[in-house]
Amino acid sequence: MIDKRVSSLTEAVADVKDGSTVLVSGFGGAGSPIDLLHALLDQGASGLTLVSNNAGNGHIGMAALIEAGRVAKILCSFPRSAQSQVFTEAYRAGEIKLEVVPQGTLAERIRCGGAGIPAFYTPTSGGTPLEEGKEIREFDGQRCVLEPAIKADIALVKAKAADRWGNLVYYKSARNFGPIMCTAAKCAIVQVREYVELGDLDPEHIVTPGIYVDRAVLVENPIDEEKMLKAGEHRKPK
Amino acid sequence: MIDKRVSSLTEAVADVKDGSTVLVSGFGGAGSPIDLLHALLDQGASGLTLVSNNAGNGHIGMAALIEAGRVAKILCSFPRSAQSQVFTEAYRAGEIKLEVVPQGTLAERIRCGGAGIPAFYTPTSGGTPLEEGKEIREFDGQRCVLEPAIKADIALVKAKAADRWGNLVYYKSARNFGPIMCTAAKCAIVQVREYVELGDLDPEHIVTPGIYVDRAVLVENPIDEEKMLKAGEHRKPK
Amino acid sequence: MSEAWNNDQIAAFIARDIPDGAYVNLGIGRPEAVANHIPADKEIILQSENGLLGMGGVASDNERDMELVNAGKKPITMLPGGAFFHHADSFAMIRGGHLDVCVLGGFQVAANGDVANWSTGEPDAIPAVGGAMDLGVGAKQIFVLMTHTTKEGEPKLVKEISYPATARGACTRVYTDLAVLAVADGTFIVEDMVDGMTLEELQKRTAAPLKAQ
Amino acid sequence: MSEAWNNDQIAAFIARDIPDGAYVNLGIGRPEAVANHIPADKEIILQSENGLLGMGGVASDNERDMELVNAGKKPITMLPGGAFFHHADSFAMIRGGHLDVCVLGGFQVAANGDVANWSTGEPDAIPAVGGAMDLGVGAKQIFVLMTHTTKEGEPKLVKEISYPATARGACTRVYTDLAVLAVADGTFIVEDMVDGMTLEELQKRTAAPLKAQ
Repeated sequence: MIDKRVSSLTEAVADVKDGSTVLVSGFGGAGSPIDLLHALLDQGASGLTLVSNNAGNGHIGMAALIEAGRVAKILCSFPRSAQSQVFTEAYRAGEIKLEVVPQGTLAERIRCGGAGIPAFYTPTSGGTPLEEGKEIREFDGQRCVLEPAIKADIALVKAKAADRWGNLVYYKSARNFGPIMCTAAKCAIVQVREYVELGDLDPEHIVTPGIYVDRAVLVENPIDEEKMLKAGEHRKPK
Repeated sequence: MIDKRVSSLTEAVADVKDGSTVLVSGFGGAGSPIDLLHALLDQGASGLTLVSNNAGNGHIGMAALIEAGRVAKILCSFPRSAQSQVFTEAYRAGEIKLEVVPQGTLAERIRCGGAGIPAFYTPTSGGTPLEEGKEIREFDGQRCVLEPAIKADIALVKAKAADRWGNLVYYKSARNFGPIMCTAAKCAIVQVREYVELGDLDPEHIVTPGIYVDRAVLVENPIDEEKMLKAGEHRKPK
Repeated sequence: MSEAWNNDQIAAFIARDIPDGAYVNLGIGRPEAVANHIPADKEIILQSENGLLGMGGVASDNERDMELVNAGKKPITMLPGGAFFHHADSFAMIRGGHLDVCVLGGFQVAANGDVANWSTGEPDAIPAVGGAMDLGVGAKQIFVLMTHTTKEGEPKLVKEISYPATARGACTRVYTDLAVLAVADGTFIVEDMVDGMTLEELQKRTAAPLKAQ
Repeated sequence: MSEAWNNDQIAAFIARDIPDGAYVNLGIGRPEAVANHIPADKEIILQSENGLLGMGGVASDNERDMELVNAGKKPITMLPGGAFFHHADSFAMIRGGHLDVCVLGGFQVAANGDVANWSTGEPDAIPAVGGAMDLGVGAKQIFVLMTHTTKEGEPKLVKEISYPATARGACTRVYTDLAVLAVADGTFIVEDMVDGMTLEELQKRTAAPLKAQ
């Protein structure tokens, strides 16, 4: 019998290896798997490459991983925010590498990683400094760059509900990178606020079919990122 | 006020021009916009390039267009079926050109047409006769071919329901090519069985956002392809 | 030699060899029979390239809905937990390596895993490939279900395919009416044969060297 | 010359110039104000690159939901008819040319339509591009909303951008605190100016030739 549900956050991330590439869903606080990130912090894997839209806020989530020295590199579209000091300091100190990728190119590279497309041409970043080092080609007079797929070892994703097959639905703008990240990782680990019975999700409404999900873990009351940030909480490895 | 709804099939296809490239949804009978195809047959446009998974059955829908001499070329993955004699005869008589495209490559080429990706590499068809004439490149030891996006003038699509913004939901396996075809055409024309009020479709469940739809037309009782085929009906231009 | 296995018997062998929890696509035609032989103690999730995951069996007359069909365009049902998605998403699933097994019909399989199943290469044939090439490169394992020889007795297991390729180096197992074979390291390894068949007899019907397990 | 226009006034001009029924993305920061000035007789559908179409206004305190945010990560609402989708679908919409207008903030705009809005090119700056480059190549029209000059009085409308490009030849209209300009055929064409401003005075604040309408 297929059952993707695991009993704890600890179990969900137990086998993440040093040096793994980890996709992290979320756009700002919406859809950020903070609980899974903290489980990973406690688990101890290091030398990680993170792929996410941002680079973490305050001293929690991705920022806590960076602060604990676990992150060797980050690929993101926008590492700068009002509360991204942890990343900024690590970057200026040369402790972390950064690859800035336009947001749509980042999304498409991840989708292609899951879709078996090794590379694609896009007009985005053509004629800009971000085209440097990339293969350039014109299509219909438009300057395009060749972009490679992103594949990962792990995806950490936050969704609304899962059934035992791992079928997922999301919640409002927390959907963002979740669906594509589940497809591009060898092991997609999803925290959900709710388990539902097989068949409760309408087949017309499932956003991520269970084939893309390896583990689902119930977090009924996920960490409220905004509240933690306001409280100035520093999350350290346990 | 945005209102994508038009009052008749005739109005929906009134301005299709000779020589247009037309995407046609459907996989077998599921999702085939037969009513729109017959409206196009009556409208009279010729020299069409059709893009669809199949090449029509019996003497209705795409087969009726081919039989009336309106189709110059067809791109599809599987033009052969128990009832594809109209296409077969036109092809053998040299009256219609054929480009056979692997089904997944066809789908991805259409998606890329809608997504602003001019071309992508895929392992599909690498090392087979269908790679002929295409640019070949190895990625991670895998032989890949470069495939161009497909963009079209018109998409003819069948969906379940639309609101006045053109938001769409589909019905079971009739979804197939519809969502991607709506994105890749300058003018996406959709026949639906039902109109719903704006706001009746849950934003979590909308499959095709209205931005991709230009015209929706109500066809409450669409043509039953199977019944017409069994009856051996020959649809001729009116 | 006793009688050759019929398609249902072959399909049952395949169903036996597919692991519990596997995601599987069954090609149109002969492979469809595998769905009828999945043991009750296994949960195997069937994908259909027209946008279905969690496909059930063939629809009964009162379930019949021509807008719910499989890749062979036959009306089918869905299991609880099933999902619908569009064609680009479906082939992202296929091409992206998410299916554990795809069972294809075949014209020829070569000892290096090359599969030919879409065209006999006759000059007047209407070419038609469907999703076979995508499945061939995408699924983690390709099982081929076919007769061991053509109607004319020509071997279909060969050193090199002479028909146009569907996918190169893709086939991992072959199930014929006479034998079950693994394809590994450029060789056919015989795992099972119909009762009374000897390796020597099977070799006579096969155009590539066979190896005993 | 009378006072420069404030951001709300500029935003109102933009809202006036966006046609009824348009699909529009508003960049983070200054452009967000355009949403507050859409005339009641126009239906304009706002897209947000984090997967929303049919965005409403900023959420009130009791509507506030941090899982429903815009690209600027502010809590917002949705209109009836709105839809959610994932990031790859959102940027397919953007890159695929489906948005009629995108309003971007800007550091510099050149007379050939080149836009710089993501980096001042300072060597120690943390590079961060977000979705600006995708929007720059994707939307049918790019409107840039910015001050006419920098705080130090340096012109931001230039012959050639000196800051790193966001997109080439993309900008079609510029709305500043001093003027409204079309960008066409490699020239800035002045359509409107603040009261009392002359073309000559505006030219002094602009590092590319201006043309009267």
